[in-house]
Amino acid sequence: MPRWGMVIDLDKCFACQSCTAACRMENNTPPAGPDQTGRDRAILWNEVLAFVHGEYPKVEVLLVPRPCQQCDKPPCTYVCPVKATYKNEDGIVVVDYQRCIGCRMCAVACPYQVRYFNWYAPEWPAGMREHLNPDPEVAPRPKGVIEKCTFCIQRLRHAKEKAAAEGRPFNAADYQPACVQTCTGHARYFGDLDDPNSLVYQLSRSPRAFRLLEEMGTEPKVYYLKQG
Amino acid sequence: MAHWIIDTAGVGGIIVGLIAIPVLIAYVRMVHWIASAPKPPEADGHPMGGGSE
Amino acid sequence: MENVHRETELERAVLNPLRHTTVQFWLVIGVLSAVVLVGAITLVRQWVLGLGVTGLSRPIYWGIYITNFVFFIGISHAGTLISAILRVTQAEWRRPITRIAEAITFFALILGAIQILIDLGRLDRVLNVIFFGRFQSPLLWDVTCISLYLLSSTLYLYLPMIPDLARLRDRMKPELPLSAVGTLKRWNVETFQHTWRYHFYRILALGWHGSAEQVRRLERGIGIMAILIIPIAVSVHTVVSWIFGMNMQPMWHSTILGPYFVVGAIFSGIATLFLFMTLIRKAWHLEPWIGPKQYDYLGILLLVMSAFWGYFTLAEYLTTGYGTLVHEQEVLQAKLSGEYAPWFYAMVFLNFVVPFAILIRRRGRTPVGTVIASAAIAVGMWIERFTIIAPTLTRPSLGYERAIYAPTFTEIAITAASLALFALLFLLFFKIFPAISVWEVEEGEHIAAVKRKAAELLAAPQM
Amino acid sequence: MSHLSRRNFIKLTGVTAAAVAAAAGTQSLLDHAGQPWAGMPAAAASALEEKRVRTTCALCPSGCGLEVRVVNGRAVKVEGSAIHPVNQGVCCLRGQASLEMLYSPERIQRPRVRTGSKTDPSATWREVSWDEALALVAGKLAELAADGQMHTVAFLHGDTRGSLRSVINRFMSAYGSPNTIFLESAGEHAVRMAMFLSQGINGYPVYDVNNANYVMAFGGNYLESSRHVIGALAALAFMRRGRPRRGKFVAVHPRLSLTGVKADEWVPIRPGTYGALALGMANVIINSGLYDADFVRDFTFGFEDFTDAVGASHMGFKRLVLEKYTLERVEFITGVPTADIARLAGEFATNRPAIAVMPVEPDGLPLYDALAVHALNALVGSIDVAGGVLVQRFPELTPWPLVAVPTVPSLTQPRLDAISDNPFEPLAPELLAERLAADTPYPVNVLFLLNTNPVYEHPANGKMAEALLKVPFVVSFASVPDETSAHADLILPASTFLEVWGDDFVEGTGYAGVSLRQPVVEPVHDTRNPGDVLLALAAALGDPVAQALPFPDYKTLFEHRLSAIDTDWEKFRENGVWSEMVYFHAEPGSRAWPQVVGRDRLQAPKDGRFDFFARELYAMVAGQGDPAKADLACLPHFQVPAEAGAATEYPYVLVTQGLITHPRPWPGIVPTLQESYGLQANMKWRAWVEMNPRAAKALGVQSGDRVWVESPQGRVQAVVRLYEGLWPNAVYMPPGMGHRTTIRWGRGSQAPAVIGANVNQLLASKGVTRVKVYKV
Repeated sequence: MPRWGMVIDLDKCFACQSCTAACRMENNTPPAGPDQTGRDRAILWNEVLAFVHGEYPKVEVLLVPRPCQQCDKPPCTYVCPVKATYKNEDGIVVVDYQRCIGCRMCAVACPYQVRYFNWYAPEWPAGMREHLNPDPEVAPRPKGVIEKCTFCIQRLRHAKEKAAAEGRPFNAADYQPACVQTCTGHARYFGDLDDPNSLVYQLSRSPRAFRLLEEMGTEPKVYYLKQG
Repeated sequence: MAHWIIDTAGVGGIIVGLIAIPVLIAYVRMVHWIASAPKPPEADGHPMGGGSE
Repeated sequence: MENVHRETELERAVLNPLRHTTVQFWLVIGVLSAVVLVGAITLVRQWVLGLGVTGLSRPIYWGIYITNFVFFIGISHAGTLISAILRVTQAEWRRPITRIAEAITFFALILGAIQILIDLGRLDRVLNVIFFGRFQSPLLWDVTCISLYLLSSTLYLYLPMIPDLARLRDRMKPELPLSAVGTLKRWNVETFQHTWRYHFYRILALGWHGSAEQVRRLERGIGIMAILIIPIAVSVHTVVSWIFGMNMQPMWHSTILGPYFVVGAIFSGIATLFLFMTLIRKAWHLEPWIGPKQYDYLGILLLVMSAFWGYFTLAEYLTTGYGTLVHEQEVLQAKLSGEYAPWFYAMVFLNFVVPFAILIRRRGRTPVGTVIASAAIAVGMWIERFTIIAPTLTRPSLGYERAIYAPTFTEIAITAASLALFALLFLLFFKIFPAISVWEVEEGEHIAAVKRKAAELLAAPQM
Repeated sequence: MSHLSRRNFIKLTGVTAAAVAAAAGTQSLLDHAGQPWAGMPAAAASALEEKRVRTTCALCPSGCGLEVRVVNGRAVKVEGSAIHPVNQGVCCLRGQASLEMLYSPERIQRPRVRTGSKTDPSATWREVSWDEALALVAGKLAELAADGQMHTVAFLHGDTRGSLRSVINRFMSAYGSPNTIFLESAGEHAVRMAMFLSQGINGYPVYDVNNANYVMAFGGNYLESSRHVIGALAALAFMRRGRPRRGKFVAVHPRLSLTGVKADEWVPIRPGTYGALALGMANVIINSGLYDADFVRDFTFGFEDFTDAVGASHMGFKRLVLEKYTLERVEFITGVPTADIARLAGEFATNRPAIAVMPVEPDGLPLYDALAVHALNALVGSIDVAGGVLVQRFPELTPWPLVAVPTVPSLTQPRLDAISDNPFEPLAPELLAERLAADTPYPVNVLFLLNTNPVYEHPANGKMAEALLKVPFVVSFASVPDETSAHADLILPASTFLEVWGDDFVEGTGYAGVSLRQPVVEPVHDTRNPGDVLLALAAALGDPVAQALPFPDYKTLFEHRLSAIDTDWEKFRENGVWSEMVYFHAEPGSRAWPQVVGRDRLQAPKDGRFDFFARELYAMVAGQGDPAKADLACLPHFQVPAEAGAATEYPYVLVTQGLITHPRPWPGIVPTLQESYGLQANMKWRAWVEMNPRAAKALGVQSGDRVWVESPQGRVQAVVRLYEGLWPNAVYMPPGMGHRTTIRWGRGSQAPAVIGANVNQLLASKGVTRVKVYKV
């Protein structure tokens, strides 16, 4: 069973936010519009965060794309009272949108703020539903439930089906989330963190590698490589 | 096993039940026990057992 | 020996409100109901549209609904402490106020539970908590403890009421023996031909006949409950705190949180008790029984709890402030000098400065003084809950999102409605049930009388 | 007693139960009413027939290959085409969000004719059939042709892809009008002209970042909105991590834009002084003899002083630079410390191959800035070498059918835009507006507008709108209602690039290639490809226009044009691209060399020499006025740019720079792009004005304040964001905002509304724009 993980090389990431858009188009997160965005309620599973430090002219800006960190020890799943969010058999933290009671405890528990709540029922301006991804895994979420990045599990299913259809064993390389595929700087790597021959395995052990809030011991499966 | 219990949906509900129902029964029985105290002939329903009508 | 039981002063005072209803009373009820209605409407709107109608957002996922939850659960500790602890310690002066305290517990718990339901995004799925409950989640601990506490405090409210219910049953017996009627007339006791009330009380009284054995069993039962309910109450507020404490969030993930919440709970509980017992005392004219003694002793208790609270607060903030943990500091600064500073200092002022200023002197421990102090504390403790929740959520560890939380009308209306409903239920309850545990007070008087006699007898020979 | 306990129990749970019941009721009702996925394709997730179609993006000049996932006839996901040389499988957020354009509720769904008055802002329209619409246009054109007024028909267009531009030109000249006007961005025009004047190549430069060791980008948009941005991103990533030696990337800009953030070094510089910095670096490089002496000696012109054929002596680049651009003076001009200038120059000259990227922001003197920067490339011999500046090659296509166009007098009429006066100056939209409004040189009767929104991009104090009102018949190819089409008389709505056939040239790779645009889905609305429309008009107009464009539709047209390329059509259609895949560098002096230096020269000799001294320019200015001035005019130099507004009244310099979240050709609202618009400022769905905290402090404004930003051109409102990464005397505003929308975007937002503010209302058409900022 592969341990799916991601490595994001900040030296090759140019903060173009293609991942952000690709994620939205792949996972049917609704456009929030000016008002709700202004209230910090936009749902973008894969935002790019900007941290600005320093004073002119010595200014440091750190730009970090932030998907769900897919922790090995996910605090969010520990606190869920109904097991609506859990690590599935592929080790990916997912949400059962039909079971979630909307208590938002997982969102409070997540140190990375990557769990998004449906404050209202999602809306698309007339006609825009047409481009929604028909995969059942990403059917628009009802109001009042939590949703989050799933490493595009629908793509994992497609990859497995494809492999089966072609009568060959499923291979880790067959599967990559939308953000990885679209990354303009080829800065994202995805694969099996347990396979010593995989690129992610090697990169995650690079001296440049770090993880967000590592001290919290949540064991994220998303690694970052320092810039420069 | 322990981990299976804490991490398996539904078990929690069962445990809640395991706690709530016996307690409820216990309480009801206590009430019953009090109510079914033997009534000596002279006591006629006056609260402190004193007085009479 | 009279063959009819004369109605004592106490009985009349306690039972009158159950007989007569003043216009002011209905007025109050009307106002409260109006507030509740408005809240109910906004709540329905919230269910229809979604939680978007609140001021919540990412990352401040919890707001004043949760604050109210903690607050109500907190004041529910009034009953436990006063009647249970004082009963266990056999403090005689407790007798007139135990019933009020227990009633507060009961209704505060119900309101607390409702707050959680209001806060859920999918109320329609709340039963999933039973079907799919995971015991690893602190939320489930709360479900368990609170339901247990609700059961116990209900019984604990009910048991001591049985004899009084029996008494009411007898008072409201539709037809008294003819022989009695005359005597009653003579003693101009109003006879109440309240058939439904009679049956209501008859059923609740469980055919109480007050035999010595039955009284013994009752006292036994009450004794058991009094002891049992104390650990339950402590557990309840501890797990409430653990909803926060079990998250690795700055200034939540701290061992002090459990005891801190319990102390705060008892603290706010006594304050609430003061408010409501003074209310009932005034409205029901119970001054003779609820008097200076209660105010004095209870006032001291309140003072002590205020001191406790102050000590815990100091411990918590000093420990955090002394460290240099980045995320903790962020939150601490938000409270000490950030946008939450006004709240923080108001909290300290209301929970610590005001009570001490008033209650430290005996002259302060009067109905007026204690009510002022208690009102301050009630507000202050609500603010305390709020300043525990909001600053942490607006400053998550990752240090990117910075939310501004401003409750919307919906939240405020529902909060107001909750408080109104609380008062409403409380008042209506005491329209149906006696506000003072008559038999316990009488029992107290008997004991006092006996003591007096004993004293006289001991004193006699020396003369 | 048992019933009693029940009673108790009910009492406890009653409240809860009631609440739950109530809620459960309402909820289940609602879920069925407003079920979010009601009627979405996923409803029948089982029976999905799915295909993937390769096409070419048209949202920026990169022209990436796309692979679109189409399910049940709906385009549901855009991905980069792995086999396309430009983007190699990646896709930027604009491409990703293009589906929101395809299915945008803002789109104009069928041709419409204005019924209300042109001045009336709340325009009223009558929808008409294509036949009616085309007949209307053809009628007008034929009418004008009848009495020789063809020159009074003008065609205004912005960026076009593939053969479309030639189609437009052929259409117009065959019809007999000289007025085909390309509204090119001033910055890109300057770069193109710099390439032409110095290197003799009339085209945009291609930077071979992949193999460069040092890349110095003048201007803040290289990684966001430069011409070949997608290629640039991948190349930079490769330069850093894809090869043994990590190259260095430096960004020079007044603002710490994404480019600056992601660069290894950010060099803050006074707005509009790029040229001076480049010349200062040249000074160091020459002084310290670090330049490529052989290349400069053998393959450049005008480095040293020289005497021309008639014996007049001229100043050379070297003397100019050494005399005029000493470090001290350059520091004084640019604000870049001398130490930094010297260091940067040293690094640049010693880490070859090095590239100096020409700025495309039109602040300062774009042409001379670009010339000065490109001179650096020549100094280090980075012309057409691996890791240097390459020349884009284009495939040989089947020539257009020859037609004998009768030389009608209308063709020789003076052009509206008067660019013939000085071809090296960018077209001045302001001037164009004035001339249109003033009927100079003659009144215009019909005006076509394609891929351009001049009223928005060059409002010129409303002059542009006036000009359009003056023209009796304005035909717009707009896809969504925009500021310009609001003044049109007839709108022939263009389909999005996802619905049409089209061709495109592979650009930014250096080597030649064509890539295919094909319908991914059936047209969502009753819209057409402007190419097809022009062909239909040509047919309707009859000869000679019909002869010039003898094709039934645009698909056959480019099939004919591409027939010269040796690729099998089916394969081409499947791959969506054909390219030579390899770039052949020209050895200096080799037979191929003239292809990369001097190829397109007109006046100047095609001697394969890179002009420090622009002979092309000299040929024009020679003999006019003071020879010293003439020399200077032909050399890269710096002069204080014209400033709109006095520094006393307007203390701040306005800088703007394209964002990657801004799809230039699409004036409509794209929600996903709006939601990721301002990254560092964290501003979404609204315009903001960035200020350095010091400036803000002096003004007493704070982050979040609403302020007026006012220039001599006009004023707009925006929200203040404090940003340390900004030249203290500059303010920054983003482009692409300020469009009006009639759609309610998301809950709680109202319509119609203007989203953000249009920075173009402030920008002067030339030089540096100064603004003042004050609270609302």
